[in-house]
Amino acid sequence: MEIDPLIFRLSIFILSIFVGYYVVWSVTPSLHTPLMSVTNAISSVIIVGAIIAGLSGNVNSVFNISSIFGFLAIALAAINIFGGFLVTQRMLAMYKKKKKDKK
Amino acid sequence: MEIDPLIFRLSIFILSIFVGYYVVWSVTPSLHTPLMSVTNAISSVIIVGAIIAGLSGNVNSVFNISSIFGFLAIALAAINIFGGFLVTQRMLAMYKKKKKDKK
Amino acid sequence: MISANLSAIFYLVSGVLFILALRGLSSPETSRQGNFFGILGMIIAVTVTFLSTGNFSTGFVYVLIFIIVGGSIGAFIAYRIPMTAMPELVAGFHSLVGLAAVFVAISAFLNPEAFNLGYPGNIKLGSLIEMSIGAAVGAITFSGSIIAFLKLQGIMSGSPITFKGQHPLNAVILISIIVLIYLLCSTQSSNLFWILLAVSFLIGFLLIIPIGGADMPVVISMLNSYSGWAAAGIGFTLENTALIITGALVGSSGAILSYIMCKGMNRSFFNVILGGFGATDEKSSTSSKEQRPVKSGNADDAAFLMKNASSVIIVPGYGMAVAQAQHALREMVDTLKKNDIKVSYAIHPVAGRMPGHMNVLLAEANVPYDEVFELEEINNDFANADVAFVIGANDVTNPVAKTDPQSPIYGMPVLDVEKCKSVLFVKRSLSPGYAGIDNDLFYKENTLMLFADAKKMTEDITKNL
Amino acid sequence: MISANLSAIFYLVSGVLFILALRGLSSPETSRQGNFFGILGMIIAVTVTFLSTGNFSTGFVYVLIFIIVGGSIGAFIAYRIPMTAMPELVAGFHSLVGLAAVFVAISAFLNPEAFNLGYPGNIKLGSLIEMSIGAAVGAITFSGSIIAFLKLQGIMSGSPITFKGQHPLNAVILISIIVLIYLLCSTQSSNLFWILLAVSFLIGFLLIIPIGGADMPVVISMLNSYSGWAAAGIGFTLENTALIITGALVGSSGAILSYIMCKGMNRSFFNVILGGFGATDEKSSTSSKEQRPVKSGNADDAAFLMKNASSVIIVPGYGMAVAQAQHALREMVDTLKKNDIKVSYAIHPVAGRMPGHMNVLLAEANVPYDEVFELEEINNDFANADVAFVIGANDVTNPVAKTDPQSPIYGMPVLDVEKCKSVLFVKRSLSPGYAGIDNDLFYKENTLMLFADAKKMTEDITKNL
Ligand SMILES: NC(=O)c1ccc[n+]([C@@H]2O[C@H](COP(=O)([O-])OP(=O)(O)OC[C@H]3O[C@@H](n4cnc5c(N)ncnc54)[C@H](OP(=O)(O)O)[C@@H]3O)[C@@H](O)[C@H]2O)c1
Ligand SMILES: NC(=O)c1ccc[n+]([C@@H]2O[C@H](COP(=O)([O-])OP(=O)(O)OC[C@H]3O[C@@H](n4cnc5c(N)ncnc54)[C@H](OP(=O)(O)O)[C@@H]3O)[C@@H](O)[C@H]2O)c1
Repeated sequence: MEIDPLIFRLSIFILSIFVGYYVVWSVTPSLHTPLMSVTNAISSVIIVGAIIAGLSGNVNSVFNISSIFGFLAIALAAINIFGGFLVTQRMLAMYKKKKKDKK
Repeated sequence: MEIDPLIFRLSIFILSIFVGYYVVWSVTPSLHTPLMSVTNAISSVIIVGAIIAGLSGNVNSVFNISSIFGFLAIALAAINIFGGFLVTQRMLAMYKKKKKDKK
Repeated sequence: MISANLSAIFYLVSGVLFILALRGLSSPETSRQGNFFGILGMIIAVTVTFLSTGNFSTGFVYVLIFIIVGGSIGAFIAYRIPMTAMPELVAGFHSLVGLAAVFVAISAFLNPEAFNLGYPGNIKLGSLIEMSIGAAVGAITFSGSIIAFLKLQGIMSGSPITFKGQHPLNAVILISIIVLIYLLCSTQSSNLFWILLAVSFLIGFLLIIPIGGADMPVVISMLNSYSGWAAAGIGFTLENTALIITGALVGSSGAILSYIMCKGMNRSFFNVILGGFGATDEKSSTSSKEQRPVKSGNADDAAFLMKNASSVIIVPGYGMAVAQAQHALREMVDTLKKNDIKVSYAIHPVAGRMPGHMNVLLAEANVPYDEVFELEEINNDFANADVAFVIGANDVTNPVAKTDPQSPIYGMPVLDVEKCKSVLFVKRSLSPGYAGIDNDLFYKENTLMLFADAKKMTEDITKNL
Repeated sequence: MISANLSAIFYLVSGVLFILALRGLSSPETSRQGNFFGILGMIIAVTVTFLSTGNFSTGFVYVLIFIIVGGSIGAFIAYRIPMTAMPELVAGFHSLVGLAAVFVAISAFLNPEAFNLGYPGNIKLGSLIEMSIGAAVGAITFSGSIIAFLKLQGIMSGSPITFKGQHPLNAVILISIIVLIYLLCSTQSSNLFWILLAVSFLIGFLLIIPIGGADMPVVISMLNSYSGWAAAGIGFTLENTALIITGALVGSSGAILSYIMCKGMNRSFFNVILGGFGATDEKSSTSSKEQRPVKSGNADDAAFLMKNASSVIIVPGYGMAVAQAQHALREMVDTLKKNDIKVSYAIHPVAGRMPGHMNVLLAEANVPYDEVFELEEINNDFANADVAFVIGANDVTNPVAKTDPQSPIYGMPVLDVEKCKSVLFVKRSLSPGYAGIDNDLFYKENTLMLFADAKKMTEDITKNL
């Protein structure tokens, strides 16, 4: 009676699509550019796979053909993560409300 | 490395709460009454458990103390399912747009 | 008999269909299709359950019989219930969901083997926790909804029943429930299970009696939310995705509706739940002020005013539902429209006694939904309208909410009917509405009171038009 | 080393934090907190991965080194990039995500044991399918984004590159990708894997070259969506909840933004993706009509008009971004406000070259976001405003979208600037905008053309105020 974990993942995937649909529609149009840069950053969570790949070498040879691709992927994802979040931060810091000069 | 299915169910539960949050906020206020009756109907999907309970008797005794509670639950849930969906249907059928009499 | 995997997929499908059912309610056009998705989801869930047990013996026949019996009762109620009785109906139905959850939990407790949860006296710990939480919440939902139903039906008095030490008592009972669940899980004793159920029924009862009849809609919605969480709890026990998804949907839905109602009344949720609101203030405030002069008129005066108006806004409220005046109202509006008078309806978020109550009643009377507007959409139009025809509404028009910070409804958004050239008030007396506070509008220059039953008065006006 | 269960819970937490990150963007106030949630989610995901591999050997040091190297490059870019270059930046970053996905897939293919996916030459079927789809989509994302980047940077000409038989060729290649995946999964041959990658890179390239430079934003967003689905595919391979949730979020996000852009331009998604729009029409339409007389003025005239206005609406467009005129514009507006002139900004959904482009630029110039309005919010105000100051915008004001059903932009919502008492147009010539069609507004009575670079002209006007 065990259920294949794939089915659970499928459920998670489908529900996440619903969440994504609603959450993105609720983003205000004036923040669509930050939205693009932040999705960029979060999609680099693929670094998780890259780390596993990078650590796949053994003690004698840290670098083997498979781990090298892992390390490259780590670097690429890291560019995205830092670049994406920081540029988003930079943009968002600029959005200001009118200062209440007149009391 | 097997992951406990409970964690998957928890994920499904949490994502469903997000979906529920968004999907219910997107319901138009004029349909809040049908919303109440339809959530009533769908929450009676608990009939699934009731059916399993009802069928838990063996060939000799369909009715044992546990299956009787199952059968009662089936009847209660069925009232809700039919009642809930039909009354919703009845209400929704009444919502009409203005007829375009004047061309 | 189908495999566990296949049935898991189908349960997922039915969960998704339920999501689509609620999604359909985002507009009246898609709502009927949404309801269809809901029905489809339910059919799939039930069919898959049958197929996955693979048991088509005598038991199966009985299951069908009980479904048919229950279904017939449900269908009968659904076709017979008047639209004005929706609040009671929803409360009644909730109690059934709660009881069904309790029964399923009992059955699982007595015969855990049938659910793959272990053996009597040795149920898997996780399942036992989920099951007892599900049972307790289900029991609270049941007894609470019963009280709500009785209060709404008028079988039980709507006034709050309070006594000294009520809140401490409730707190003690709630704590004892948690202790009971803990003990139950460590001892697996069936006696504790029954005690847990009994105490849960009791607390459901005690929690709701101090709450005034008119606060019942918030309570119903809260119980709706509870019933969702109970269903989700049972869903974890049964490892059933459809139940988990549905439970979360229903849980959120009830919570959001409670929130909307509390916001519409400008009261905190805790203020509502702790109870004692409404009954006492009512008497004190009505007695003192009634001396002030009001202008009152008859159907003829009202008809005259409206005939000379170029635009009329109708503000229906609870009284319209009580008087079942929606059809008469619709006829009156038809006559007005024939005289080329622009008519629209303004619905306050908490007009009537449940969210969307007025919308359903107007829809029942064939009022097209594009003539019906929400508060934010129409509130600016009152200033340009000639006549506001307030029928059985009171609190939702009370300007005190904007002016008097002492008032219990201060800060609640209200319809700006006083900005109209003239205001017609159809109600039977000067007595206040649900919030129990006097309405200054009655004594205004441009207000004309029409003291009568809403239905009777509307019909009379139509005759005079 | 932490257990699989615990890390699964943490991955779920980080998925939820990513949801909250996007949710934060629903308003500028909550957006910074949202970004913080996103960062937190990423930190959790990375930390948990370290802990769950439990490998703190030399490899770990190298991982850190590569993270630091990549991170420094990323941080450097993030601080240096001018806000006007956002479209290119996003395209460039996407190509990196795509390539990273490809590399992870390669690594998993070469060393499946490290990922618990079986053994080289005997990888679990499901994983192999997911992996090859992830790799193919990643490769398409990579090469497609590179082309988009080059076109936006101007390194490659923005005009569509078309040739005979392009669409059939693409179709053949796409089919061959599917066949390759099928063969790969049945033979596990590593040669096929490399061929698959090569062909995917090629098709990404071929799919994007026929699309005009100005359509790149739609393409970027579509590729964003692809990169999400690729991430989700890899997430299934790695059985990682955080990746699956994120992939779905990013996938939906890109798809919705593409949809919004296509709707804002009133073009179908397929029309954009099949390419060939823009380049050719441009020349034909500019040549024929230029004879008609226009009123043109200088900074002095413009300053005079605005000084005597009581309300001014600013309509920025792509030209403002090109000229980097946002700061100069802000100074001009400050001067106007000192003279008690009411100023607001009107942003068309597809003004500029990416969604929200103008908003970011204005925010950069310290324009408070509550002075900036979207099309629906402000379109009715043009009728009551004295001056519309159109700076580097063109298509988004073109009334032909409302009047001429033959026009390629017919049906696209536009800003009703022509309803203002007078319209000022800052641009360098009479040449059309991105859609390549002439703008009738230039020749209207109440239009004054200010031919100059946007920044230069704005500064001159400020001097004259
Ligand atoms: N909708 C919801 O979800 C919800 C939920 C919880 C609480 N509430 C509360 O309910 C109230 C709703 O406001 P409301 O303005 O609709 O109603 P209301 O303020 O309760 O007033 C209803 C009025 O209708 C009159 N009425 C009763 N029967 C009538 C009849 N047969 N013919 C003519 N008039 C009749 C009553 O006056 P007479 O006795 O003088 O005739 C009463 O003043 C608000 O205070 C709201 O906070 C609503
Ligand atoms: N925002 C998006 O997401 C998006 C996505 C895809 C496509 N698009 C398309 O992009 C267009 C955007 O419309 P838009 O009105 O913002 O721009 P536009 O119609 O492309 O017009 C921009 C105008 O700016 C002028 N300009 C260029 N450089 C300038 C400078 N340095 N100083 C002054 N003026 C300058 C150009 O005229 P001169 O050459 O005469 O100076 C040009 O007419 C729409 O057609 C839209 O469909 C937008």
